[in-house]
Amino acid sequence: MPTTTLPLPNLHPLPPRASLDSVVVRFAGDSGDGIQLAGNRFAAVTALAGNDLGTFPDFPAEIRAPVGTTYGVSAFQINFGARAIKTSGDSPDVLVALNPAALKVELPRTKPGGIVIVDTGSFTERNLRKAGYAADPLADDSLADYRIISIDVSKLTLEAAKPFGVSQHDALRCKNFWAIGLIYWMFDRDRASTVSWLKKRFTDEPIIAQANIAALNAGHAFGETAELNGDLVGYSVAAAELRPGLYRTITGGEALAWGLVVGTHLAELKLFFASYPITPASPLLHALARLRSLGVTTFQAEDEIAAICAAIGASYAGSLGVTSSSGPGLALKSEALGLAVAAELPLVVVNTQRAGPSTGMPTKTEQSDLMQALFGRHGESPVAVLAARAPTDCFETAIEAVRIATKFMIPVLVLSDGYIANAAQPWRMPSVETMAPFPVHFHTDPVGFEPYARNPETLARPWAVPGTPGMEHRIGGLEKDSLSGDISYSPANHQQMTDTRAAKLDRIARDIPEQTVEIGPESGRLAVVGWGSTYGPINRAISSLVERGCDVAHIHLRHLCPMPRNLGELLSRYDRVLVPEMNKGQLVTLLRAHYLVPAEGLNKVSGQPFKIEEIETAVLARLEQQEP
Amino acid sequence: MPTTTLPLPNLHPLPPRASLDSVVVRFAGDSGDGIQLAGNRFAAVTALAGNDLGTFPDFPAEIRAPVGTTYGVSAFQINFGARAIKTSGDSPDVLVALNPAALKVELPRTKPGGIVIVDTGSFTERNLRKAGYAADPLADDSLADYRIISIDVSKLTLEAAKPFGVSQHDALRCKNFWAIGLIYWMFDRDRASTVSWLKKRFTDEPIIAQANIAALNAGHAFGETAELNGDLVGYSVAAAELRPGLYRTITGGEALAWGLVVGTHLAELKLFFASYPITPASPLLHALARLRSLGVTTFQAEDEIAAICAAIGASYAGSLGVTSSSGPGLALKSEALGLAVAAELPLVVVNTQRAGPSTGMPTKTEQSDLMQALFGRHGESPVAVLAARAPTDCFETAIEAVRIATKFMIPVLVLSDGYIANAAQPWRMPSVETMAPFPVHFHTDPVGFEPYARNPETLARPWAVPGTPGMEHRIGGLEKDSLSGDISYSPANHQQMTDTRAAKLDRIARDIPEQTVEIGPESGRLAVVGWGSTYGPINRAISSLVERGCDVAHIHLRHLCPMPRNLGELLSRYDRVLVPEMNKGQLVTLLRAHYLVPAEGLNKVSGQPFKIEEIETAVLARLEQQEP
Amino acid sequence: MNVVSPIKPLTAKDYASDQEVRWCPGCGDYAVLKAVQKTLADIAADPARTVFVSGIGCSSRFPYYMSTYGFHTIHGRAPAVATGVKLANPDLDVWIATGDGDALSIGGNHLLHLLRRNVDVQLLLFNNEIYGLTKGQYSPTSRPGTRSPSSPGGSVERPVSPVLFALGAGARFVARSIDTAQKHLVEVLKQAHAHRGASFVEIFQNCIVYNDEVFAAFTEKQVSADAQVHVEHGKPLLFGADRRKGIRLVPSRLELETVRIGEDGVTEADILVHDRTNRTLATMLATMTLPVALGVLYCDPAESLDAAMHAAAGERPAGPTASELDALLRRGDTWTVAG
Amino acid sequence: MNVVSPIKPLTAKDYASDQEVRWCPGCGDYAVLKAVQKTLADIAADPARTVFVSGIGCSSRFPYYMSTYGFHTIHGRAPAVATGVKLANPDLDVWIATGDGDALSIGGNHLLHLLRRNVDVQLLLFNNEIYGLTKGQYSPTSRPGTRSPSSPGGSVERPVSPVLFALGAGARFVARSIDTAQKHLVEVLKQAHAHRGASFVEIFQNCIVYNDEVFAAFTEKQVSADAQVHVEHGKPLLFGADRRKGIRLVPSRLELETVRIGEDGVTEADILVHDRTNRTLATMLATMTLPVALGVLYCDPAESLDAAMHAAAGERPAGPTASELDALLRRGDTWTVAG
Ligand SMILES: Cc1ncc(C[n+]2csc(CCOP(=O)(O)OP(=O)(O)O)c2C)c(N)n1
Ligand SMILES: Cc1ncc(C[n+]2csc(CCOP(=O)(O)OP(=O)(O)O)c2C)c(N)n1
Ligand code: SF4
Ligand code: SF4
Ligand SMILES: [Mg+2]
Ligand SMILES: [Mg+2]
Repeated sequence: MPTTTLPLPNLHPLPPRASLDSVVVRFAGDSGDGIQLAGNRFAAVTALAGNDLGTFPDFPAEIRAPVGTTYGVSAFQINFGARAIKTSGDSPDVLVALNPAALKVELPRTKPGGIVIVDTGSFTERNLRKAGYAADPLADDSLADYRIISIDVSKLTLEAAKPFGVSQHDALRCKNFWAIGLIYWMFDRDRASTVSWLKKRFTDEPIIAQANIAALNAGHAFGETAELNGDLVGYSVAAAELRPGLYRTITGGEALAWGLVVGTHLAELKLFFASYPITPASPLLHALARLRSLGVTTFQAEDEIAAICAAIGASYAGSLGVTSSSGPGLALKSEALGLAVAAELPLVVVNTQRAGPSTGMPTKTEQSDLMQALFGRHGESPVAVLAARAPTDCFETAIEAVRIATKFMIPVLVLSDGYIANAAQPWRMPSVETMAPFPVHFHTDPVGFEPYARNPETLARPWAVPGTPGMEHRIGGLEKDSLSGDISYSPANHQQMTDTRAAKLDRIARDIPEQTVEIGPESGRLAVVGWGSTYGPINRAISSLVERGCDVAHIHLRHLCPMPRNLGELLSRYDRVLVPEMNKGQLVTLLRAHYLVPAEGLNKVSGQPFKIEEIETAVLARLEQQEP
Repeated sequence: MPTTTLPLPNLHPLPPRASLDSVVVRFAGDSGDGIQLAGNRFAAVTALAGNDLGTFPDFPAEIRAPVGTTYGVSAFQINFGARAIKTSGDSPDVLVALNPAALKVELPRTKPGGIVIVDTGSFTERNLRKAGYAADPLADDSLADYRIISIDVSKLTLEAAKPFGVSQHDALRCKNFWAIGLIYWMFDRDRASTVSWLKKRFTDEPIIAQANIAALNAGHAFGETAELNGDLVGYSVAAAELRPGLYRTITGGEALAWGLVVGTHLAELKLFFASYPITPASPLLHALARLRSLGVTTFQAEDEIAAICAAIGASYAGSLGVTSSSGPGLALKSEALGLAVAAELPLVVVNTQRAGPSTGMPTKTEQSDLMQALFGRHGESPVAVLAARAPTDCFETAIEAVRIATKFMIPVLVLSDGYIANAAQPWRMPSVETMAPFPVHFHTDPVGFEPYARNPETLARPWAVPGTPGMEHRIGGLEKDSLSGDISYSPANHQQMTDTRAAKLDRIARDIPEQTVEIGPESGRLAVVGWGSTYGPINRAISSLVERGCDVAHIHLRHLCPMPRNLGELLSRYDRVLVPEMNKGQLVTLLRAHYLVPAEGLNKVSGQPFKIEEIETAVLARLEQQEP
Repeated sequence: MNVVSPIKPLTAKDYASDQEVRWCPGCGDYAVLKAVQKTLADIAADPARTVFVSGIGCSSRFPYYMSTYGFHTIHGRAPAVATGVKLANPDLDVWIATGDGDALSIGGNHLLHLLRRNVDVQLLLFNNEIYGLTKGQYSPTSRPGTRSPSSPGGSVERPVSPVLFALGAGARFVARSIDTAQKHLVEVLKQAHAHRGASFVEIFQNCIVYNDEVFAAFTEKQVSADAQVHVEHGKPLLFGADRRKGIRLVPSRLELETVRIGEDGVTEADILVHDRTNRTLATMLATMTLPVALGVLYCDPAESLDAAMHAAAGERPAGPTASELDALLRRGDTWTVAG
Repeated sequence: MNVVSPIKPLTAKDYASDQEVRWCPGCGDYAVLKAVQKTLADIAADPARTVFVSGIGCSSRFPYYMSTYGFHTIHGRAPAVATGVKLANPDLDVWIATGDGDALSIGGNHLLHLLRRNVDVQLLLFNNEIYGLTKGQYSPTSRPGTRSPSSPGGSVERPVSPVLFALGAGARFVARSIDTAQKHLVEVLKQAHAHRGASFVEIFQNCIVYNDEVFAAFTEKQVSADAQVHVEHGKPLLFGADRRKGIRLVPSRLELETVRIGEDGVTEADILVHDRTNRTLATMLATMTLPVALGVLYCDPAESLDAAMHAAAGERPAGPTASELDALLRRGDTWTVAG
């Protein structure tokens, strides 16, 4: 297995730089320290250097907690490497802690033996107390398990920035660039693009730009000097073998937004997006609000109910109505979603899951809304459900949702989560010009028009929009005659309509691809089945186990309802099925019910993504149990 | 098998009256014809005569549809007999149709060969047209399959009522009593109690009372005369063997109301009931609103969300908060229900199911909200779920809900449905004086008080209510520290709290009775598993099949979440499991997922209850398939 | 489906759908239906561009009876659905039919936001002061003491005034009429339709089954002349059979009072002239209980949300082109991985 | 848990919980917290009988910082939860802490019904004209043109006025104050507490992070004297550093205008005297943008819902007895089946 651990025992290696396959670096400091900004810059140069990467910002729940407190710690993690990167990394190999609170919060997750760079300048008594340290941890041996690099970053930054005449306050705010300067040196990154970025960002404040550049350079120079002294060691991480093409980094939130825009473009529809802000779903609203110039309409509704209702109204009027929220908001949309089912209008509902129940932990991730997505409505009220597995995958998932919604005249629920929404990945951009369109054809022929007559293949009813002469008709949430759409209380008609709404899912199942195996054998001792953002850790874990010769496969579902038509048969080919989920066992319940396979759950509900290691351990345990 | 078919071939039997085991009679007419009133009177005297019975009113969806239309038909069905009656009957043996629309709507469900009494006086051309008849059905042979008894009820009623000086309009409104007068004669019922009821009801209008009494007597006399002529035949239905005691008839709505009142009494709490009107849940609100003098507080909220929130607020303040709705309203309560789960407060939520999705068919019954009850919330948000099987069973189910909610500090969802809510059964009233109380003890001791410390047996947290000195504390929907209840974002704490909330269900499972078999063997070839209002038809069907020697058992669940702890083992003792449900297969999904039994669904989603015969047929088919 | 020939002008009847009307015989809703159909004929509305959106309630059955497009949505949410319809296609002429329960109980929030956002639709609130469809429970507009299945001892809640609520929410057009006052109602509906922005019309509607005659004190023929004042912009607020009664301002108490011309030295000059652009006056008129003020109490147009959004978006008839989208995806930091 | 000795009077500090306050440094919420703690001390509130209920938002974190009972519920629903609390136990003193988004966006309907029903609670609306907690999107009170993550081109919606909304909803106590105006705010809160029924208090609260200085035009020291008029019942509506400015009614236009005593023949007698029981005046004052009217704009008590329900239910301290329940079950037609 390729190791992600720095070769630490060798503290003073000689050039050439030790080469690493992949590294996890975590920047942490106070929310006011500009951690996210610095982290994103490091990610940008790392991408330019040709590494594959995954990043995850870890904001505090508080907007701006008092300086120096543990609940005000902001962190940014990046996993980059010379190989395919599927997650933002388990435990950091390198931690940069710009204050005591950051050290306090982040140290426990850092890999034992990892490098920890601390800004001693911030280790004042007051800050130590705020962080909840009884004594200065740098002064005792409580950090013996780590390779601590103590630097007075504050002082060195002040010195570097001073020449430009910035205030002490502004100078200190350059600390983040000093720190990444050092990390740039450590991983041999080029500063040029960051320098021009800083100039552009602070066009109106050139002094601030210069101070930051000076800090960046100073941090870098510090590394060079320390290396000469033998105090520090630099590494090199070779470029990954990525598919050739044009790349950018993208978060799940952006990818979803763009996927929706491209999807409606391919459907030749207008996009009407209605939403009410909620963590962690708001980035989608924000991204789409910026696209008004492309003809996207965004509507910030008074609540989630109004948002879905406005989206339904827009779909009724001939746009593609899309709405988005997180768990509590999805709960509120339940009733209206049933209306969309009854009205048989296309609709896309995005749910960016967070830790529940109730308000739960809004900034933490979870996969606990699958059951709600499938069953969170009264009556027999089937909708299609898709889940995105990674930030870049949000793009394709969104397009697939638009395609299904418009082809089958059905609401489609897309599940993302707080992790995916905020995490970033390099993305090889597709060319929209070359994507296959799936245009919607509104019904415009009055002859023989019946609002609930159906396309025999898809069971979709005709979409006849207000404004079209001769198509005037009435629809609603009461049960409708299976042809005319008039109100009907007939028992046989209700049975037929209920069966038809359910049968749409079967038609979708015929339309979607068969389930494939991500990695590993097509039959064997163990299948690990996942959905959503567990993709990264599961795939990394199974990849390395397969490399080690284990008889285990990874199957990952995008289509959760309907499920791919071959899934039952596929699962029956394995002796055992293990289903890791960040919930108490939701997909596993469905697999057992549908296919009567004795699938077993591997569940974690801590608000944190799975670690690769946790999955490896669980898989190995299953494989061992089966040995004769 | 005891037959419920009238011995029709023998049209002119001689006295003594032919004795029947059970009969289904259906009264039908225009909504203005007083069908429900008359039906209820017949039910009352039938109960007094010692029969067991089940009734079901079938209201039109329209408030008061134009006279004479098919959608304005109101019907009342009663099934009564000398044996235990479990349903309001499959197909009527006797239909009373007071106008052409009633004949049109009701004839198709009447048993072929059944008696159909029609009021020819209402068969005017206008009424025939309104009912959608091209020609008078009495004039051709389209009714040959039935024993039609044509009587000009209108004219005979007018004549009977005339002497009392009532207006023609008022006289005609006595038609319903003329009709039941005839039915009283047919089944040998005593008129005295109805006469005194009429006098009491119309104390202020003695003339109306007299006119109705005259009509009742006239109908009865008509029967006697016709019998002498050999034109009509009377039957006798012997008294059933009912457990000795004091009886009344009760609808599911009333039984639920009284169960909640008695339950809170046993818990020594005040009942705070908040609801928003919705069909078919409103009867509960209405019943409780009448009990203000008993200290019940009812609050008609502005919507379903406010209703559940007010109930939560009341529970927080130390009452038992109860809220009630039907499917669309339950959907709206989803988010707030999650708050009750997180706050760990007792709460009872009653859901009277109706046909969905969306507005669906509000006056028709269905069992399609089970999945919503279990999973209709974001996050991992477990609640207990119970279902009532029959009108009288609502009483006990409500008490059990109160018991679980208060003992385990958890929301409990009670499922009823439109059929149960409106259907009536004789009820042997318990004595509240002798019922075992389960008093709640509020926490009042400040020493060492922690809002989320737990009772080790039930995992309930202490209920410390505002107003209690020294217990001041804060709770909310954010994740809480497992002891102090303070906000906590700790991963380990969230895992622990999630596990604990789930574990409460396991503790409830230990607390509730083991599942028993209603009828049939404890192991064997086929178990038919039901929940809710399918109890009646399933039980009748399996009873008669068992009598006929079939190897089949009936298992009926009250506790749907958690399920009884022995259920998996019990089901594994049968070769096959069949699950009849008025939905597309919800319980069957759960049984398959929980126990990996190859349970099979028998599903009907037409807004109509199962017929006994449909279940018999399905069971026989399964039993035959298995023959070698 | 109704194919309507565009050649000869449509009559009120042409706006009726083929569905049988299913309200209780004698229900005030019939009269409102008639008035709306007449209004559409008078304004020569294009059925293809006309949409009726409703919630749930007796009154919300309205769309089924119109030969236009119609959407019978869910309880309380018609304003939200209608907002989506209008924003997606501002060319449509959108009407909302709703009841006092639908609009003011469960739907109060959406109504507030529809009015404040000033979405260009006409909202007809059928106020019968009761929940008709669910069999007669008291509603948020029911008077204190209303006996109903859910308030057998009489309700103890204070009712909301629909027009005061609308004014408080920032509505720019607020009017009031009566189901059976056909001429008046049609006139008010036409003005509502002419107003660009959210037009709020409260219609006193008699529920013959559950709340019969609740408005009789001012709608009955014998009393109507003295119990109603029909407001008209720029005209004095006169009423009474002989039109000698009038409304006067008492500045010292900031109150309105009813006076009689010729008595106590009152002349026509003392009578307030209706100014429909004055919100304070509208509020005072709305508060008056006898006589009841009917007509357009307030009308002071402001830019509607649909117009503002359209203006902000600029002219963009079609969606983005593929190349615009490719440019979007490629915005910001990008890098090339060579083959 | 806070055991409070009832012997010596509590100070403001005693109403602070042991939780670290987690608002942004400089947030106006700190000032409101301080004022509320001071108010409770001044009225000698019993922490055991005091309950703070809130929804979700920065402001809705309020209950955690009070040493009383507290319930941090869900977004927009605090009025509904509080109604349940108060009706279940009318002896409790119930306060609601809510934001402009919580109360007026998602929660508008519950606020309407809390006010119209006149439930005896105090509702403090922290109006910062922004959604703070979700990182700064515009809210229903944001001014047109507000640039925010969800309105990068400036919002195009017309805002709602909290106090006009409250008046339209039928509130019987409507007041306004400013986060940092400690003395004024405490005084207003005391009056709100003294009022039996729903007391609505809008507090202009500065969100230093997402909407800094949005109220500066009338809250800044340099301008406040001229930009604020502090209304007091029975006192003339005077303001300005020298208190020579005043508010006068223009009866012909039914409008208020600002005048200067001594100029244009204006005397003190021309200045309107505040009558807090006059809803029309309150509405006009609420509409005024400069100066901004602060203090108790309206107070005209009516029976509260809790009092009315209590009165209707009669005295019934305990629940029903078993024999009462047995009688209930046996009411109506019954029959005996003999053994
Ligand atoms: C979510 C939901 N809650 C409750 C209902 C039941 N319901 C239907 S209409 C109605 C009230 C109708 O009153 P109103 O709006 O005044 O209309 P009216 O029937 O009086 O015209 C209610 C409570 C429903 N259909 N959906
Ligand atoms: C059902 C639901 N929808 C959305 C949210 C997200 N949310 C939390 S607070 C808030 C708005 C807060 O604004 P405001 O009430 O003005 O409070 P402030 O933070 O400004 O004090 C929103 C949209 C939520 N928590 N729950
Ligand atoms: S119940 Fe009332 S409002 Fe409804 S249709 Fe009948 S009369 Fe009209
Ligand atoms: S975001 Fe604004 S309102 Fe929220 S705590 Fe910070 S300053 Fe206060
Ligand atoms: Mg109504
Ligand atoms: Mg705010």
